[in-house]
Amino acid sequence: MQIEIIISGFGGQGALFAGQILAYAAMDSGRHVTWIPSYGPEMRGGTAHCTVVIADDEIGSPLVRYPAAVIAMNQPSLDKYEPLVASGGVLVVNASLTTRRPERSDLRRVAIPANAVAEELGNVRLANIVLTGALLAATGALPVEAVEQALAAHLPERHRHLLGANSQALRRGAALAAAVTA
Amino acid sequence: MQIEIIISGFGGQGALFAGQILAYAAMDSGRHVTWIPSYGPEMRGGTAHCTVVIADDEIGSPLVRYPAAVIAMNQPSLDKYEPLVASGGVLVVNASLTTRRPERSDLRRVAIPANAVAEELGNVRLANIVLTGALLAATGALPVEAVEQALAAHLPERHRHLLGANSQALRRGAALAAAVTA
Amino acid sequence: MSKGHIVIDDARCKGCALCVSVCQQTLISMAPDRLNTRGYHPAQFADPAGRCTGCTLCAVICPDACITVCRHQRVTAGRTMQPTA
Amino acid sequence: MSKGHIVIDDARCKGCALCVSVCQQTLISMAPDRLNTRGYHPAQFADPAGRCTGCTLCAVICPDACITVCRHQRVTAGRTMQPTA
Amino acid sequence: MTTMPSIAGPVQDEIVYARPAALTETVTHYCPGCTHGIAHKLVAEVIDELEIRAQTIGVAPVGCAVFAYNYFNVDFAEAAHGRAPAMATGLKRVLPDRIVFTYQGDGDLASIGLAEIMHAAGRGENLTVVFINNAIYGMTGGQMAPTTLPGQKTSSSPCGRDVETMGMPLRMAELLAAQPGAAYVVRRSLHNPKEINRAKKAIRTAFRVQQAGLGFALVELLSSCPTNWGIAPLDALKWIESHMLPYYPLGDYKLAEGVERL
Amino acid sequence: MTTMPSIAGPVQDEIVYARPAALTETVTHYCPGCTHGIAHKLVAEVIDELEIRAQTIGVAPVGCAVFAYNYFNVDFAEAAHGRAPAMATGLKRVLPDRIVFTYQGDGDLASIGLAEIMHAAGRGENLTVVFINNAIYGMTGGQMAPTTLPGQKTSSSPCGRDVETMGMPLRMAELLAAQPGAAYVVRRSLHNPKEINRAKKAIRTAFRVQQAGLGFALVELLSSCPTNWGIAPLDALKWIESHMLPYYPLGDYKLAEGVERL
Amino acid sequence: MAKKLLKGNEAIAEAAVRAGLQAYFGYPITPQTELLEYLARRMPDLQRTFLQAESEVAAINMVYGAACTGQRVMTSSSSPGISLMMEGLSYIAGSEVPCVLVDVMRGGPGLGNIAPAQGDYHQIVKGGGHGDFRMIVLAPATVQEAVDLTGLAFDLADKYLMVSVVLLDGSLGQMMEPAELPPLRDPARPEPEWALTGARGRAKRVVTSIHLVPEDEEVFNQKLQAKYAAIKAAEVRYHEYQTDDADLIVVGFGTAGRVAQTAVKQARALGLKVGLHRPLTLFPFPEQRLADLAQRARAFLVVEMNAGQMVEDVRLAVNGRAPVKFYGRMGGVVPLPDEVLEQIKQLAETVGHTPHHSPVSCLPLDGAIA
Amino acid sequence: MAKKLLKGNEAIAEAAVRAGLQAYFGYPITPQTELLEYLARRMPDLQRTFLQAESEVAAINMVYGAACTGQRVMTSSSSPGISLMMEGLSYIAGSEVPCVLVDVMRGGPGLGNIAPAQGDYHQIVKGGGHGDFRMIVLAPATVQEAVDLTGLAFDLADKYLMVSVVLLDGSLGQMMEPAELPPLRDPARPEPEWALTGARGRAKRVVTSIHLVPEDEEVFNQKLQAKYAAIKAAEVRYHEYQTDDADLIVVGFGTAGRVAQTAVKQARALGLKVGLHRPLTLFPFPEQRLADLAQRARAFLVVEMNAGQMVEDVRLAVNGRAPVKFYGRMGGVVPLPDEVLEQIKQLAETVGHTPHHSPVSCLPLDGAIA
Ligand SMILES: Cc1ncc(C[n+]2csc(CCOP(=O)(O)OP(=O)(O)O)c2C)c(N)n1
Ligand SMILES: Cc1ncc(C[n+]2csc(CCOP(=O)(O)OP(=O)(O)O)c2C)c(N)n1
Ligand code: SF4
Ligand code: SF4
Ligand code: SF4
Ligand code: SF4
Ligand code: SF4
Ligand code: SF4
Ligand SMILES: [Mg+2]
Ligand SMILES: [Mg+2]
Repeated sequence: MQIEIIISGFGGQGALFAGQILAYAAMDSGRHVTWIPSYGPEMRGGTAHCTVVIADDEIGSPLVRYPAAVIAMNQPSLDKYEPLVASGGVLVVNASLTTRRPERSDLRRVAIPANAVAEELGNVRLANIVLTGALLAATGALPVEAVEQALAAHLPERHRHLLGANSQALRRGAALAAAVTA
Repeated sequence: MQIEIIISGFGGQGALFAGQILAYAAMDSGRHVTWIPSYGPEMRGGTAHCTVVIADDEIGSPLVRYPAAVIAMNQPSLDKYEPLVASGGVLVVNASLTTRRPERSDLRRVAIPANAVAEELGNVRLANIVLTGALLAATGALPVEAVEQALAAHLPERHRHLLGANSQALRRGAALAAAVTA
Repeated sequence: MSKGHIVIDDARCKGCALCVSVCQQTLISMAPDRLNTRGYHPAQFADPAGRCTGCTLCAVICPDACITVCRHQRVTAGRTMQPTA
Repeated sequence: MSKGHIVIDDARCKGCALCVSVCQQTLISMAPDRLNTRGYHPAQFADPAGRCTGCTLCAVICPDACITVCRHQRVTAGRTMQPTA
Repeated sequence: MTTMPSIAGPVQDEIVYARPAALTETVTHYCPGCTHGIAHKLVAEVIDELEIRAQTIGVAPVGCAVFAYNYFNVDFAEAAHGRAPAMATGLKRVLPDRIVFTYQGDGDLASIGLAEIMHAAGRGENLTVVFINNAIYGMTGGQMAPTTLPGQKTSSSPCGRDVETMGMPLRMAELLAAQPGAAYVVRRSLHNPKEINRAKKAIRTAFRVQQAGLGFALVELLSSCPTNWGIAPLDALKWIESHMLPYYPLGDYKLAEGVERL
Repeated sequence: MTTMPSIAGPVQDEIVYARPAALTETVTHYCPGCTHGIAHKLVAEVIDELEIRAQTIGVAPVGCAVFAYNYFNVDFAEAAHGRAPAMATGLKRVLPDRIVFTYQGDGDLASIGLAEIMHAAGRGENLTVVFINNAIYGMTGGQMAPTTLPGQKTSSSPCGRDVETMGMPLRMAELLAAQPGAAYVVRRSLHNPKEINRAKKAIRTAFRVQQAGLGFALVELLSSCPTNWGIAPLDALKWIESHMLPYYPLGDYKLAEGVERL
Repeated sequence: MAKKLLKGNEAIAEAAVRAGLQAYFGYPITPQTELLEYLARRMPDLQRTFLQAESEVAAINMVYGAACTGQRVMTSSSSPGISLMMEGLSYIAGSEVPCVLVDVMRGGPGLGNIAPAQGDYHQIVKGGGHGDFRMIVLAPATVQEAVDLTGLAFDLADKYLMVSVVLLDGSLGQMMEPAELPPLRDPARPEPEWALTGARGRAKRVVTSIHLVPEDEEVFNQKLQAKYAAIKAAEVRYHEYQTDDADLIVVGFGTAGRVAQTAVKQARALGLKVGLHRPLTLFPFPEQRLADLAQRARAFLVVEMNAGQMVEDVRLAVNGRAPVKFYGRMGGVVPLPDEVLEQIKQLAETVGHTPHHSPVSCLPLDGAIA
Repeated sequence: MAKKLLKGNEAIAEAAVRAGLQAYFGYPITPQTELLEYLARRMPDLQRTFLQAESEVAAINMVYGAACTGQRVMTSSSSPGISLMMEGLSYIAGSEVPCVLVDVMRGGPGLGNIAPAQGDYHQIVKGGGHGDFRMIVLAPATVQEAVDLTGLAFDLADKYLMVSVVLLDGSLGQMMEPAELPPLRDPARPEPEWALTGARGRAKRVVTSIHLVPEDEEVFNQKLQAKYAAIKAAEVRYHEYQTDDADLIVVGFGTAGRVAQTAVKQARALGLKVGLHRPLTLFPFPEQRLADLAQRARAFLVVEMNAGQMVEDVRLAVNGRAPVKFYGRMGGVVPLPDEVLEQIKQLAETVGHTPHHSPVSCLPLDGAIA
């Protein structure tokens, strides 16, 4: 079993971190995993994305053209990645920062107003975690608990007090994914 | 027809210049010619030698292991090159600065007290030209006149007043070569 | 009776707020919720009381050369020019 | 009554004559026709009148560190040492 | 300052400050509030005012200003890291009647390119150098530069520059002023409008020195890097004033004969 | 000067000057009368006197002194052209309790290696540098160096150094003294015994500065190249005095705190 | 030891520390900088030497000096910075002192960009410096290999007294993957008999790359060549996947090889008899193994992130026994598995019709780039 | 024009002047220095630029700057100095401006010595700098060729907007031979449409080697590769001697090729059917011609003054069709005709017994060095 996930957003939205948390969770669950970021000058103020591959076996390419799942945290990401998601795959969209719904009908589409949800939870910067929760629910890539544990183990010291909020965000995302489909 | 000549001596004895004069003479006579010096740190105070190849045809290698003719201007040169002269070749030796006679009997050996002769001619620095004259007589590589003309054409400005002496040196060397054999 | 006014090239502004810091008349502020096309909260000029002196300090410090400064010509004595933009 | 003497390492000398130039007593000269093993006319020390002061100037300037300088010890008062070399 | 006519009409405004023509319309990639932008503007204004746009050739460094060639409306070459003075020397020697300037950061000029700038100054190359000292490597993400201040934290001096192992920062204006071929070497700052105006005058002089063929001219500009210093643009300007000025005194370090007359 | 017992016997001579033990027996490849030999001797004498032969590591340059490693009785590395200070930095940083010195010519130190020497001084590397300024490239046959005097003819400045195109010569002691990490920077000359003795004292101090961990120490030595200057050895010494001294004043250019006490 | 999620650049840095790295000298350049920054934090904690050099030229010469002491030393850079080290690397090779160099390659030529590439193969493997010298070149494709090969690089450098290079592209430097680190080795080690440490109680030693007499220099070069021959005989390493029964062999190193492996897997799923050969050592190149594979394989496909460099070594090894096709992406573009799969399919078709010994067109322009 | 007796280094300098050399930047190094010294005298007389740079790094970057003006510019050096130019050369290649580089090779690696050698083949021909770039490489063996190929180097540099290298060993630099110089060309030339000269009456121009977006950089690289392919198609040059009916082909460039020609002549005298192929262009390499020769030749012998570098290109061209033997001297030793003759004789014997397609052992250590 192998799943390829791309998480894409504006710099500062936490796309890279969300991917890392998935990678930690996968590793701690004994799976194979690769995490690879975009890097370079476009990062400064521009967009950032990462590709996470989770598999039961040794992973060949850490990059794919047609990922099985995508989190599009903003409009440019939606525009860029909607056409690329593998048929039958999952597209999680941040409805708060996109102006249209995803169009492809051969995908499982999940649109979540992640910024709004995160603000409800007290911190708009949790939007990435909300979306991650939704992805987990929609793909079954990893159990939510595994990611919760990864957060507990790998959240940077200065954000530890947000652990509870992170868990909540994850679960809210997962719950919404079950209900809300684009 | 091709002849390879090595001229070897202490730095300052004029080995390189003698070779160049032969090269000029050969060129001006319409022959093919190459002149190649030793270079490098050993030149400073050490020995210097050059190889001149004169031929009717295009010249391949400008270097040879077994030259047809050698001028040994000092003892180390005699020691180094005597074994290398091609069988039947010519070995011209500066008797003024060597302590033994050449030994190989399969060579035409010409020993000339070139320093003494040059001093007689008024300038010890003409020893190289005396030896060159001897080489010409012994090998027939080029007519003496050709070398005389080359001297006239290529002697550096500051030495032009020595042109007559140079001619004399050349002819004395040639004359001696006919008479004196080691 | 304003002596000058400025025009901010909104699309070019990166919201650094340096212009804000130098205007002695505090005529410039950062748009609190508006984002420009490059995703920044741009600077905005508001001079209802006509206090802009056209001193150019804001333009001098603007790293993105977004600010044009006009000084009003008193073509006729006693008559004040309006901003053209 | 010589106060010192020098020894020149002949094989090492390059005949530069710098030592000659600094000896106030003019005790050093260049061998006019002798060549050493490296092909130079070496410096030579001659002090028949015992004028060498052991001042070391010649040794100090010698670029090839060829010169050893001795000063004579007056072991007994009134008695003069001879050079050992 | 150039006076440009505004749109014609019954009422006329005088535009007293506008984007210089020697800048292209391209929006720069510089971070918000980065004083590289100010320096660019000043150079462009001087080029406009001296009317040398059509005879000027710029040389961009490797550093945040690597894309300077996109922003100036003049012919431009992009040099290897630190080698802008050598490249400019090549250009100027072949085209002595053109105006050649380099624009270099402190990593570029004071670290890897120290030999090239010192020799250009030594030979008295007729070049104008705009030197942006922001006490850090901006482009590569904030490593220590030779100009990083004692104790200043950077990504390659995480506990602050340790003068025991790295020595004190290099004062380039002072060093270069000591080169015989330097005709004009000054240090200015970009931390407030007054200093910016003084900086512009210096840049203008540095170009005029080249026009007059007096030799090597360099303007060091104390500059900010809000991104890698990790502080807001305005605080960054204050940091220049509070931290950089004391170690890097503003002033004229070399005014060769003839410069005063320009 | 070390006092060595002469051959035992009833009459005893005191050897007041002898070949230092830190020199090997190898005959150098230097030209007759070349002052490289004097500089070698002084360094060796200082090594003997400080008794640091067994803890010293030398770094040879590319230049006529390229074979210095054959002549000193200490561990030695041979650097790439101009990079001796970098190589020495690598050695010293790993072995801080050893004494590391470089020996460099003016082409090596002031031309191609300018960045490395300036940065070593800037960082205050604990190194001793013996800098042979003979105003020419000796080894490659007499080309112009950054230290070649105005009007001086060399094989690459056949009409004499033209200051219009090549600038004035670099004064390295002065330049390096301005580096914050420099603890001891002086200029001496080798043109007569008195100056040679002063040079030796300076070399000694430069090594002691390193022993005391005070920072970068450099002794510039005005030196001759009879071969490429095309004059006899003695005339070459006179040329140092008449031509080099006026442009390269002897003196102490930097004595950091603590140096006087050594 | 448990696995940790590690970034390639940092994994190499930590692996070097654990292998006994005593001194690091480097200069910042993307996409290598995290390696330097990691060591800026880590080395002082261990009282080891970290020094940001003024340039890559200085860095490699500092390494040269430090390597003369017999300690483990390293530098790292990316393509343009590596070019500046060529003289220094030639000197180090000519002096036979050991050190490790990490090249995290980016797009070129010139300043190019900072995206992942493999355009430095010739420079690193064939010798971008003057004279006949070689460096051991190790090419990891995973973070675990980056860790393991970094340790190996130090061991081989010490064993053969030469430069070992860890050669990777920017994407591996930036990538995170779980990997296991070896324990921290005690950096204290016996002093090699050539090390410069001060001639206390022994004869003085010299480290030099000079042999003025051509005949001496030739003898030295023969010694070097003998060493390289010994390395070719003993140190070849590679990774293979399904080559046993393969008709077609795909060859790629580093990231390109890893991407190719996915394509090979997909091709197998389509029933094609394809295998992957991924060299771990680029010098010594697995030429014998490729020659052996060429006994049975009907064609080779070489995938690189450059215009075709390693493909020459594959062709030299195959020596005309089978066609060798090239597929390359350049300028920082990473090939994706589907492109490689397409190439495999095409080649599988062509080979049916291609007579032996006529090499398939090799220029990347000849339609090889999708 | 009459022939003059010219020294290789000076002949190249004068040929460059006559080809319109407008600016020279260089740094002294043996055995190239006479070239610089000649231009130090000659250029100022013509009011052209001669500048002794502070280093080879500066020299190549000065060349880079001057080349941006569209004028003819040149630098020269020898092996260690060339290594220092690798970054600059990569930038120039990445910017597509023309210039000429002369490398008068000496023994290496490291400081090595100053004797003639050919150890920089890989560095110059395969790209010692980072990224996928090539330089045109011309290899004279006679002073006349040095003159002619220097002129050609400028023409090709201008035609293809790239670096042209004149590659020779120290002995040719020092050698004198009669040669005819071309007339002095008027250096004034129309301004190329990319040249930086000040944007008077036209849009501004930029010379840069940056393509930040990988896809753009790839397009640029494809353009470079297309250019290189065009050069391979149009600019191959070589010299041959008695290859028409040859069973054995000896291949060598520069001095080694010239020495080999004498050996070939001697071998013919012994009745051996031997021919010489001497490439004049190393890039583009005469690969098609060698492939053609391989149709009939029974074996190849490659002679170089290195450990075996060009031999790889010969093997790639021959592609297994015939055995390719290598004979090399290293470290500044120049092979003499008798050694080469000995190799020819041995090979002639072996080939009788060697089955096709099994390459003769190639390591210089395997008895290849007499
Ligand atoms: C040879 C080489 N080394 C290193 C780099 C990486 N690099 C790019 S910019 C830079 C430093 C930039 O700092 P600075 O010159 O201070 O300019 P700033 O960005 O601060 O304006 C470095 C090290 C490079 N491109 N080339
Ligand atoms: C990279 C490189 N460039 C050039 C050279 C050639 N070279 C050898 S020594 C030297 C200059 C020596 O002059 P200097 O440093 O003044 O020493 P001196 O011989 O005068 O003592 C040069 C240019 C070289 N070996 N390596
Ligand atoms: S011109 Fe002066 S007064 Fe007007 S907005 Fe700008 S800073 Fe304020
Ligand atoms: S200074 Fe310029 S860029 Fe900054 S906020 Fe003001 S207008 Fe915008
Ligand atoms: S020691 Fe003094 S007096 Fe004696 S020879 Fe030497 S210089 Fe002359
Ligand atoms: S100074 Fe030394 S080398 Fe020179 S002549 Fe005197 S003893 Fe000989
Ligand atoms: S990184 Fe620093 S120097 Fe570079 S653009 Fe941003 S603020 Fe300016
Ligand atoms: S060339 Fe000059 S510096 Fe070199 S050894 Fe000879 S005299 Fe001394
Ligand atoms: Mg900076
Ligand atoms: Mg010198």
